Amino acid sequence: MKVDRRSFLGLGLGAVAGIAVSPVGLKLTDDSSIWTQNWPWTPVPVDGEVTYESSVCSLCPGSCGISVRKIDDRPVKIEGLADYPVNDGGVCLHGIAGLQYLYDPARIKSPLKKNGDKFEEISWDDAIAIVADKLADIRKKGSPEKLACIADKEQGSVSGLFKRLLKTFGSPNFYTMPSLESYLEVTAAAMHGEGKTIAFDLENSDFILSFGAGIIEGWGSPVNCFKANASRKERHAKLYQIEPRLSNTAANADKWIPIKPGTQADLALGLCAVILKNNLFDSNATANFKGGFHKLAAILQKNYALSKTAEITGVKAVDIEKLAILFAKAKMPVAVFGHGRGDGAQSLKELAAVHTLNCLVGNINKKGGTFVLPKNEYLEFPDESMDSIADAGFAKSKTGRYVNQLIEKVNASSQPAIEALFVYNTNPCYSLHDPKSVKQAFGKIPFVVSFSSFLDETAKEADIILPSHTFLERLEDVPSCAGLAKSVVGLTKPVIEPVFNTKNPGDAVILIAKALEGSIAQSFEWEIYDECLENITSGIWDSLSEDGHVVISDGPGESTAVNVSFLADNPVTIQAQGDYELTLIPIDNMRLINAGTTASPFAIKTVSDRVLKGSDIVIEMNPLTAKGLKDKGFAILTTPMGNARVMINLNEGMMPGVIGMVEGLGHTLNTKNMSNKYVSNKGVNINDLIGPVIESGSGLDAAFGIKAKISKA
Amino acid sequence: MKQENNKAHKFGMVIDLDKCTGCGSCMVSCMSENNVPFKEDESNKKDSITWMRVYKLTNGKSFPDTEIVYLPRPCQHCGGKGDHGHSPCISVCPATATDYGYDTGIVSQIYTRCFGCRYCMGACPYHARYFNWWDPKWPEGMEKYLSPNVSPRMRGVVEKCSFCYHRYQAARDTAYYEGRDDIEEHEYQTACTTACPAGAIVFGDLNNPFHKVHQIVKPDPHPDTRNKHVIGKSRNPKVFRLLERLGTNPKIYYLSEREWVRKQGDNYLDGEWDEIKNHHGSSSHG
Amino acid sequence: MDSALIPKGAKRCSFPKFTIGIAIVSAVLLWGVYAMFLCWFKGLNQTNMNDYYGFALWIWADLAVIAVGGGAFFTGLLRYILKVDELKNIINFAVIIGFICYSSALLILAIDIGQPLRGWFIFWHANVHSMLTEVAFCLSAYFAVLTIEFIPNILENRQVNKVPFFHHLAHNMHGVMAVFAATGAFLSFFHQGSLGGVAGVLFGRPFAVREGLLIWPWTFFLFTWSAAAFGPCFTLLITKITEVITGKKLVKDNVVYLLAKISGWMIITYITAKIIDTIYWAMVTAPSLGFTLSHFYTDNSFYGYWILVTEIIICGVVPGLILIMKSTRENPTLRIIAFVLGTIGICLNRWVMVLQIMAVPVMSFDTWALYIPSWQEVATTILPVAYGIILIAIAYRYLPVFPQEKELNR
Amino acid sequence: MSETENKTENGSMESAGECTAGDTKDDKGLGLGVIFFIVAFVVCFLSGTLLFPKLLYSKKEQPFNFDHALHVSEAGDCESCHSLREDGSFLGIPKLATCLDCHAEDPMGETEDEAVFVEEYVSKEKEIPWYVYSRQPDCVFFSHAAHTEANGMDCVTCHGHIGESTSLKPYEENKITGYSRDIWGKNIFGIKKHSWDRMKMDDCAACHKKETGHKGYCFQCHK
Repeated sequence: MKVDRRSFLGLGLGAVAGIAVSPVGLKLTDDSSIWTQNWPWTPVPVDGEVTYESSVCSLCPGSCGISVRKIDDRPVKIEGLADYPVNDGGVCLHGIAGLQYLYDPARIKSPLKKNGDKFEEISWDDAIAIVADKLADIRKKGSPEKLACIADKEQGSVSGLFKRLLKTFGSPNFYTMPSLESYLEVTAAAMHGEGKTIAFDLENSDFILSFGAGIIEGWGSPVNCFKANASRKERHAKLYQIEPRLSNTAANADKWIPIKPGTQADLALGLCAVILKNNLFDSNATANFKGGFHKLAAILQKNYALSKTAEITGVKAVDIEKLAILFAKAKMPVAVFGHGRGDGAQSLKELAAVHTLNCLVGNINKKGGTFVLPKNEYLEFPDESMDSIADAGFAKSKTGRYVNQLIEKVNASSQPAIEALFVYNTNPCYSLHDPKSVKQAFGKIPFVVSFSSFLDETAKEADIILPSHTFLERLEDVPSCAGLAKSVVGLTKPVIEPVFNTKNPGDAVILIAKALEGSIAQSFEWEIYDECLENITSGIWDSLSEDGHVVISDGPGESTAVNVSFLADNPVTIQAQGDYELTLIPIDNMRLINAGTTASPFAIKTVSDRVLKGSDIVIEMNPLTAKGLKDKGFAILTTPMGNARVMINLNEGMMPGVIGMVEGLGHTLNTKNMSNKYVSNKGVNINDLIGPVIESGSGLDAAFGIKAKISKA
Repeated sequence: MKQENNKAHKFGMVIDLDKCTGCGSCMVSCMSENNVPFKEDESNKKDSITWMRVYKLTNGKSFPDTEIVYLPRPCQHCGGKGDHGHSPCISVCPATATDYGYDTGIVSQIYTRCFGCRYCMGACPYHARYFNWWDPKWPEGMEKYLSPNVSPRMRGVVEKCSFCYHRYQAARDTAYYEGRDDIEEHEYQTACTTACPAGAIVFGDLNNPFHKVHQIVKPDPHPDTRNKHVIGKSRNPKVFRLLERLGTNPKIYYLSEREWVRKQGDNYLDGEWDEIKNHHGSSSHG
Repeated sequence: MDSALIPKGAKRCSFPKFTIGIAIVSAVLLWGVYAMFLCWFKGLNQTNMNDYYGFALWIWADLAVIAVGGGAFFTGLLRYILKVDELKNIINFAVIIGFICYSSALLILAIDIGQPLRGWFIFWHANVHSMLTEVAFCLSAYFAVLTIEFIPNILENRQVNKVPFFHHLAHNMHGVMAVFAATGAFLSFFHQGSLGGVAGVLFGRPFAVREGLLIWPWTFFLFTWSAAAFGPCFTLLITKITEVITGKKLVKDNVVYLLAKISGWMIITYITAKIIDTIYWAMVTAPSLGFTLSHFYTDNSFYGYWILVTEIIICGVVPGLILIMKSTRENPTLRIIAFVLGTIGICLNRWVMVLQIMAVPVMSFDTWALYIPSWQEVATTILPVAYGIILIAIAYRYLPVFPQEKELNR
Repeated sequence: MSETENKTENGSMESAGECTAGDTKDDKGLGLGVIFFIVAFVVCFLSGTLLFPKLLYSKKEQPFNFDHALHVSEAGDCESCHSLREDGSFLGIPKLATCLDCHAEDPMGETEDEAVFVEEYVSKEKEIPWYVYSRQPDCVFFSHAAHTEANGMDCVTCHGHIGESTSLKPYEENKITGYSRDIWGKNIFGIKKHSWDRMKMDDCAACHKKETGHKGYCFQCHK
């Protein structure tokens, strides 16, 4: 057979035609497109039965009820829990993004021990043993008071267990980080007596006069405040917002009253002066005043005359007068204090001055006003057994009044003022002013134990990390704080098996106590934390475990005395540190968290590019202040504490002379081995640029801002 | 099949801008509900996928008369000119990867059909459509929170708000199971609506007079006397739609007491606003 | 082997010289190919496009090459249907340029889509309402026509033509070319038009939207007309460049004058229509939607009124006038200036109709968006240019592209 | 490549001259060409039709055999195991817990499959990794309730007579797409005789078109 060109042509054409008529082409074309529709690297979530579990979010003091939607037993979505007394179905973005914390790349996956500048994984048994040995040593040396603990809050069983451990160990050095609740208690203590707290009935008030309280910026219990604010329209209630910046609250308010930073106390006192002068106060209420009401009145008339107040605050005299009258004549007025989220630095002068307004118009313990309530105490711990070391140590006075003083003392003394420190659920190395000095103090404390879930700024300073379950993995009582008109205790329940080798912090404390033996171990007789919780909440456990929450008190209490002695001593107003021309103040942004926790990747994603651009933080200033600096240009911001490269956002909503920088950025949740690059190394931590300013008399860090200058980068 | 003969729904939304606090819950709820991915840097908002985006509007006045307002913008689910279902995006998609559900009024987007030509994005004046420039990636383990109700997207396709259609499907499944013909108002609510802590978003069937959204919007079923392409103009003087004059006929309505806010909903020639601002969907022939 | 392939009697540069030239251009081509593979394997994150600029450099390049490739269909139409016989002397080259332009356009589209393996959905799941569907169908069909039109020229290669089958095939194909030219003209009318329609139907984009006739917005007709007008300009420009590079006269002046004249009149009629369209849009269409002309041309650093003036007057009216007047048309310098301006003008028009549309904010609180292409986009956009140069070089070297070459270079 | 070289490679120098010459030779060449054409066509067509599916699909055995017929006779009907949940969603392949409603820790019956079931899954509390013949891509939302509850369709229309089978056929997985062969259908040309022979979108659309007059909107079946 002769094979020629045509044969080849035939062969080729035949092959092509054969393949073309066969299903190969059609099938491969179809299948290759189906392949792109199901790329193996694109995850396919597993389907299954849908179930819901209710729990309580404890990311912030707001304590909202949540409903966790699970599919095939995997939590897939967090939503607000309908009919929950705090949030009634609403929920904030951080709570919704809660599942991202569960799988956060910066989560600590097992107990860690610091070795040089690295952490290495150890077992729980070893970790507890190391901690117990160290503590036993301290006790042996006879200075048990040198064990300190910094927790996020006073309330709740886990804080209770820490306190109990310290007490039976022999240390009074239990500290909490500043929070709205702590300020409410400080204010209540100064004006109504110890053991009390203050709540605001925003849902019912018809005139809310907010002294910079970011009612929709995360102040108090955020979702509760959102709801109260949203209901204003229907109730025809007014909101007047006093602060230097057109915040979201100011924008949403009926009126924004711009004021020079740090002069809210003066305006409040000026308003008091007008009310007194015009006899607009409630004389029944003032009958309860003690501690020098007349002295105070005299000071007000002398120091806070209209024109003088106007000069100090930058608010026009007529406006002050009008405002005072409007406030005093409202049916259910309430003056709200705790500027920003109320968890940053505050001065007692401001807190007391604003609250005096409430007292003057007689809204204490009245609907739509403020409630003076007993502290939320629902836990019944059995009596501790104390040995002599414990008794002696616990009887000593605290090393410092507040965390700030503790840090100061540790840094000041050459011998270790504190031998061992527990840090639970808080991040002082990020959220206190001048974190550098906090880290320095941590460095001087020989043994730091962190109970953090994440490798945050403070955990990185620890010698041992005993990682906690996140709120989605553990059982815990969550008392609502933060100025809520009702006291609610919620129950956080595990909605998923622990993802990593972590523990409930309560269990960690019990294990440490047991390892310490003797009277300490005797005070912790529970096998596990869950048993302890049931035991110490026995009074409310049934309804707590069944309904997921208990409302402890609801509505106003009885009338109460008002002590104005702090103000009657004519305290000075705190001034911003430094002598630059401008004032730097923090901005609260609901989409960021400024307490210990870092915002989730989703939350960071929602942050505007006029707040964070790439890794650059954007500061706000009035165009009048800019002096040649351009919008979206770069500049160097300098304060007495340091400087930072910033991007400029020229914002007409900013008072001239004031610079605003957002709180909650500049986290560094990264080490060589693990990092959450979605939220880390973005922007600047404003606390690095502000130093503490201690208010005499109260001992509070009251630095509302700091003097600053800005120059072209 | 009987359920397909039911009277058509027209799902829509009214957002109270005076209640909106700009908190971002709607955005995160949406991302979490719909398996929206995230990446290391999301500060370039021009390539950041947020089906629901909250814009910040200002009145442009200087201190201290400045005012700001937040405007949440999901997909507007346009009905197109004359509300015939030819929304700007649907009519341009060459591969029928997006279509108009005439039974719901919802504009779909099918990721597996889309081949990524992005014509729909060019067509949408609201920038409600987003392209997957990257493959979605979750940190190790985090893919466990993904919901099977919404298919994760692959790179190279367009995605957008679906009015949480899977929730509609789920509600209908329950109704079928219980032998009901239709679903109740509360059974189908979008993730942004239920998440809004201020209760600023109201969602429901614009065609159903018993639904709250209908009662607030009071949509005019007749063409606007000034522009025959516009159907469903609100008869509530405080309610407006975005770019209504283009004839896109969105199903997202906005509510504000403030005139400057309403004015920013559309573009006007000099002096035109004063003439138009009191023109609302007429009730005379309604 | 090289010399055996060169058309009989034609002089070509030495093979090494040719190879070096091709190698240099190939390097650029490979750069583009590398960028193309980056885009295919890593995705479109390789570009600087974003959600505002979903259409950007590539789509512009696509529209531009198709517009300048319009010389092929229009010259074909004139040559085969309207029997303007002189144009047989440039038709081959016009077809080659068209072939390059259209194959490039298809290639760019294949890179531009996010899911290239699903590209066939445009045919299989076609949405008849979409202008892009019309584009895809007509573009592919016309590319097939161009290939058919190109084949006879390839078959005329000295060696290929020795095969009787190919010889006869080439001959017979020439005979039926009028049918294909007619088909091509018809298809071109639609896809050039639908490319214009792509912008004109965007009723959400007041900068783009136009009223029109039935389902076709005015841009539909303007695009077809402008491609027909400026396409020959580009053909003549490339012819001139080829003449300069080869150092030979390839097409007789009378042919050039004729095509230039036709192009000139087409430009003048087009630009008149374009001016009317612009005025109507600026005075009626846009204001009815609440927009003034200044909204589109101010408040930004790039898209000023200059772009409108440049497109319409400098690169539209001016080349049109040059080409319709005999004295200026027959002045070599002015003629080349007209070709260059015309080519810039049509490209600028396509730029405006793609990128400025994306840049203009529509919502009152939105902002202007500007965009700078990434190197990958630039490289893949230069790729077709390099490919075009190589194909023209090879075609010129081995195919009898210019029938008058021998006569002119005796 | 030049013409001469071409022929040299064809291995027939003698035919080189003949080939371009006379008509008769041409005919002969053409005849050979036709034969080659036919042979190549048949070979390619058959390999595309018969061999290609073998390459495209890989056979996978189920964890153990499952006797549908037996279970139907014992348990009642399909819905006994493949039921709808109370929210109207479809349970799909039941989990181990459902099996254990009837099965105990001890094997029921003597079969080897029962032994595997008990040893490998029941005692280890492991879910059985069934291959699902009808598994659709992730982008598909299919409402069983809409079909069975609201419109009274039976299982057979889509799933065929699997309920009458006593053994499970091998699962054939498409190596490119990862999906079961049953989606495209056993017939490589995609030709179907019964409504359950294929489960592609076109099949859904055709039925919808027939039953409702409209093939349906995208979101009806996509998520």
